[in-house]
Amino acid sequence: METVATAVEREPRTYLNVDHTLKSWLLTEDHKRIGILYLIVITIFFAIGGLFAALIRIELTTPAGDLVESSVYNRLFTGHGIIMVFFFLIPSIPASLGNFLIPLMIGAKDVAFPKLNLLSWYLYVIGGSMALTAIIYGGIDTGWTFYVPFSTGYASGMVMLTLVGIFINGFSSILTGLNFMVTIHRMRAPGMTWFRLPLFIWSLYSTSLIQVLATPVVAVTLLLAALERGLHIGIFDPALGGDPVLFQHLFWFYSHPAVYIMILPAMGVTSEIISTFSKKEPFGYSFIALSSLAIAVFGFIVWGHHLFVSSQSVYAGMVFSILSYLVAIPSAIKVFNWVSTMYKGSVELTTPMLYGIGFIGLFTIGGLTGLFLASMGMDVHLTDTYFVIAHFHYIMVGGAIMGFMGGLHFWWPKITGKLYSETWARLSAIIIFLGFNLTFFPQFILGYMGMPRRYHVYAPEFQVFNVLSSAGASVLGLGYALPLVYFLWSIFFGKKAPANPWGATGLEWQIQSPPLPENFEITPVITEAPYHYAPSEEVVHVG
Amino acid sequence: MEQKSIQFFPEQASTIAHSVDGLYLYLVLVTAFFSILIATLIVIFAVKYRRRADTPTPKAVHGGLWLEITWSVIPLGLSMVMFAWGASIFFTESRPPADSMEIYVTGKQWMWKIQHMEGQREINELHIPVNRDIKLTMTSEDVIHDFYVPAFRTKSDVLPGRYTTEWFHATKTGAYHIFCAEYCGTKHSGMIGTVYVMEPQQFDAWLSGGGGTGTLAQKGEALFSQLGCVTCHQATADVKGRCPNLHGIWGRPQQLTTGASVTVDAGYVSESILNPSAKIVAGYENIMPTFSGLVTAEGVTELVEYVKSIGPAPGAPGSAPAPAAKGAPAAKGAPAAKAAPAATVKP
Amino acid sequence: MSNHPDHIVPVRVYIFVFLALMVFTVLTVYAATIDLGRYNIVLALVIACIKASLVIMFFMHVYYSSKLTKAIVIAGLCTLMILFFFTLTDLATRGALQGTTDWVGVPGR
Amino acid sequence: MASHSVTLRHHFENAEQQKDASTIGMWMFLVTEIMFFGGLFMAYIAYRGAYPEAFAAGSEKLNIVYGTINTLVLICSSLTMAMAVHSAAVGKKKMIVLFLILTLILGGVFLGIKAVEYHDKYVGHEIPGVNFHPEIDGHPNVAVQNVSLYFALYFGMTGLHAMHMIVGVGMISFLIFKASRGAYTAEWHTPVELFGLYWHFVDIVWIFLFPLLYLIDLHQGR
Repeated sequence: METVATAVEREPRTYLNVDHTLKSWLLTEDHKRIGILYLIVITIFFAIGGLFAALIRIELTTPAGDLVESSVYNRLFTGHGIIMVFFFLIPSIPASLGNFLIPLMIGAKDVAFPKLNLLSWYLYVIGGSMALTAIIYGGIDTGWTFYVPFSTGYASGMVMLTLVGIFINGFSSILTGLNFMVTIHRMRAPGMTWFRLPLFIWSLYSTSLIQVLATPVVAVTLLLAALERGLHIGIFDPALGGDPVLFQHLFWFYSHPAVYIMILPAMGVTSEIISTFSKKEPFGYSFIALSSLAIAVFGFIVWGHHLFVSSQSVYAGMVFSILSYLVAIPSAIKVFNWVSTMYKGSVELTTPMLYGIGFIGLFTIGGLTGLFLASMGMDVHLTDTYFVIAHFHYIMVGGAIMGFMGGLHFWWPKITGKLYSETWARLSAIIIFLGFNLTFFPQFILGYMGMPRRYHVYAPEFQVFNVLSSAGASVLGLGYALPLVYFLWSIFFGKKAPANPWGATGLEWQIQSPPLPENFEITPVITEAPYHYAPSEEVVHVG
Repeated sequence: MEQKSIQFFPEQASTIAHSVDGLYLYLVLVTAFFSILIATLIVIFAVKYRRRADTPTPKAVHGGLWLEITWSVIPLGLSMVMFAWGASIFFTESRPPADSMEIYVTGKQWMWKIQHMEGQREINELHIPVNRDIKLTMTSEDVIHDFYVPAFRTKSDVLPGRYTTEWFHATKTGAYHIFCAEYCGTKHSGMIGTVYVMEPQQFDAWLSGGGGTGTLAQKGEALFSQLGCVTCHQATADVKGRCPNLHGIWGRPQQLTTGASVTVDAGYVSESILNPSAKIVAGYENIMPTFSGLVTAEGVTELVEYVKSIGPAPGAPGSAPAPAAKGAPAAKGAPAAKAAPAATVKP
Repeated sequence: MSNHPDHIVPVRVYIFVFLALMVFTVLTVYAATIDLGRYNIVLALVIACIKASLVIMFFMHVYYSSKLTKAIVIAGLCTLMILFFFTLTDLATRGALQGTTDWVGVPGR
Repeated sequence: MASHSVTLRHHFENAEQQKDASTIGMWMFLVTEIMFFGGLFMAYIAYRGAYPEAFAAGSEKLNIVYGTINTLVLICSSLTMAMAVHSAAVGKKKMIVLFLILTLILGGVFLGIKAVEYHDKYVGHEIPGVNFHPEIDGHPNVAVQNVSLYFALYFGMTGLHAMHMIVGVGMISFLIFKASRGAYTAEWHTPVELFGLYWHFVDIVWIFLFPLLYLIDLHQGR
């Protein structure tokens, strides 16, 4: 990694240059190195998932199925779904940025169980390679939701290998969540009370809560589906009296909280970025913190809005519909508080801030379109159409990936000790923002016109918007390619990063970048609230 | 569908289409309002409070409880309107009116098989009269499908092992898309069709024109004897055979050996055909063989219609000396005379 | 109870809890032989819950351990109840309005 | 508490923080296990509600004596495990090994009985998917398919439980090996304690499995 050997003595000891052997990387117990290992594998999976997305968009420029056959198209969108959901979005922020930053931000030397942390990475790699082998051997055509009885009786391809791969990957998520919760509970620096924690830690704590409580249910559900497909013991087989809707209940019991696993860390990153680049304490700190927890808790009682039309009873539908609106309130509180933080701040539009603002705008649209789908009468028309595709891409790409990119840019100097080039980064942020909107906004209109999702061949009147969407996808693809270039460039040729390039107040910015292997020479003692920009006596009290 | 200018809305061809579009408009307005509000605020603050060399460090702002409450209560209020409006639409959508015209739909991997009461069979096409409540009773032979007509704004999953219903009241004639909206395999995007909404006269002409070999109930009766059901279940009311008599049992509670009672409906009759040992009528043994594998989904619907059409026993209350099968749906325009010779139907 | 991390639980407590569990096991088997109709399952679950809480409280020292441990146990059980309760709101009332009932058997299979 | 003999990991401030962290970590792991079994219990509730007679018919084929003995065996193993943790806490190294061996034996007995039961099921053609045709004559209102649901759940739940037992037996042997070398002192016996939590959890799962699977409608007489 380092250039000239002689330079090593002059350089301070960091977690990067303390040891260069491959073994030191592959058997490391240092949370920072494990965070980087995750970052590398996550980027690979993001590239693969993005490739599938590109192929899908190319195919959908024409109503007829003329690029690939239907069976291949089904494998494309299944591959895109599985890779993006299970192997990119869920581990992206918690496992890479979370692993790297949680001990730094709470003043700890490492996470609570370092060996378990390394095991989680290996489980993630093993699960990922199993799913990848299934895809290389032709992929599967079940869709990322594995609905029964299709996935257990009629699907083709190595479905069981994929199911077991996701099952193993699920344990990586569970153990990471467990590790973070124990770390945050028991390893905070002296004086770091709960309400002195940075908001990023609050959002990761809520994420870990969901990871620990929800993931096991989908683990057992996918295991049952694999057993039913392999051994023909019909748990969900309607011919034996099994209930396919029970599978949907157990699947969505996890998969809805899973979307909060994806968005909560991005919210945490945005709280940090907005506060740093407005040079102001976040407005309503405790409201933002508690709404993270509220989202995590409410996230468990709303999954039924995925089943409105799947012969779920009307009464259950009503219960789930009204509760789905409750879960929207904390998100609204967060958005309003972020914007109020910028009020009377001193705003600096660096790249992370661009991603932060982009996140707020797109997440607002994504969240509000979710309210369409929570209303039962509207959902009957809109579910399983491109409206749903647009909604969750606004949340996941507009929200989670914007947050991930923002966090990556914000903490890049701390992780690598190098500065990336601001101009290129701002350019790619704007390209991503424009490309994203051009890709997914037309899909709202497609959805209301009734174009169903997962369609290889579609009616001719939908073509106009599909062409717009495919055009946007190419711009988005370019936008995502740029960071790869200038980040790699910055590792080798970037300027040396100071300890605190952005003037932020977090604990992680008080130490050298890249940090020491043991993070802090002496464990810091916390005496005042976080985000301490202005002297504490000049505080304005609003009614 | 002729190629019109760019559409943003599917046609409004059913009664609930207007209210669904109204709710859509309300939701779009709320979304547009808040998105624009947030976007403009961000741009204003980003420009107005941009960091200049001389700006002092901004002071921290605490408190603001009332502000937080207002921007929690207002979104909650708006949401409850969305919930109530959506729930009311869903409520009307999930309760088919009693007198609606019944049509059976069977989803099979990558085609829609439709059976009219008058015996017409269609693949991937559905002819219905305009301004009439139509109720679809749907089931699937393999995986989960979803019968979705964007122009009517209705969709409902079609599950194997269960009947699900969907109803609509077409208000505009024309041809509209049918899509399968639940991923069901390779030709999922090919499992499409067309709904032809026709004037009542046209519909009747079409109905009688089709080479119908008797109503669904009559086909059911033919199948009833062909499969040998008639040997046990005598159509005549008086003989108490080894099997429960099917006279007039439709809609009435049936006492089971476990003491529980179940009302005779499409689900119970289908289950008794495909899986007889699941529910045994009180006073009878579990001797009926299973017919699953021997009868297709259309056959099951025909038998269900036949059981529905067997009138109560002549002496039994409520029975009328019906010349034609009592339960045969007298679709308004269906010429009753066309029924098959009375002999086979006389109870 | 004190938050002393390593509270030594006296042996007699273990013996007492052990005997209680034995008695409850015999009780639940015996209770199953009496016909209480629908309440058989309720009684069986009540006894099982008592036995489980005995094991949790005394064998697993939760009675003596920190509030955080108790909170974790409660959080787990509440999530489980959420799963059961909300799934049953659907399963118990399915088809109540549309009048469609489940049936066993798929034609042609 | 003298911490010189405790192997303190570098990132912990003191031994108490390390022990507290590992106890909480273990409890969170047990919560994930609760949810893991919870998915199966949900399927059980759903299907027992839908097909009560089929579950009664299926449950009739199980051997109550084996089930009861297994429950008593597991409760005894819970006691011996608790005593092992107790003797570790008071520093009686010999007793730790004794009680762990007792727990191992009881675990083995449980798995042995389970193996016998599974064999009986195999002989009685009660394993779904493997030419499944159990004799359920006494019950009129029962479809064979629904009984296969019962047995699918039976094998799912008890199979998963048995796997947890096998993992437990494996870990006990490791603990016995370490304890016999005197690794666990009064100051540091966290592995024994954490394994105790795991073992008691597995016992609790069986406490619920036994009545739910074996004791359905016993009153109709076998």
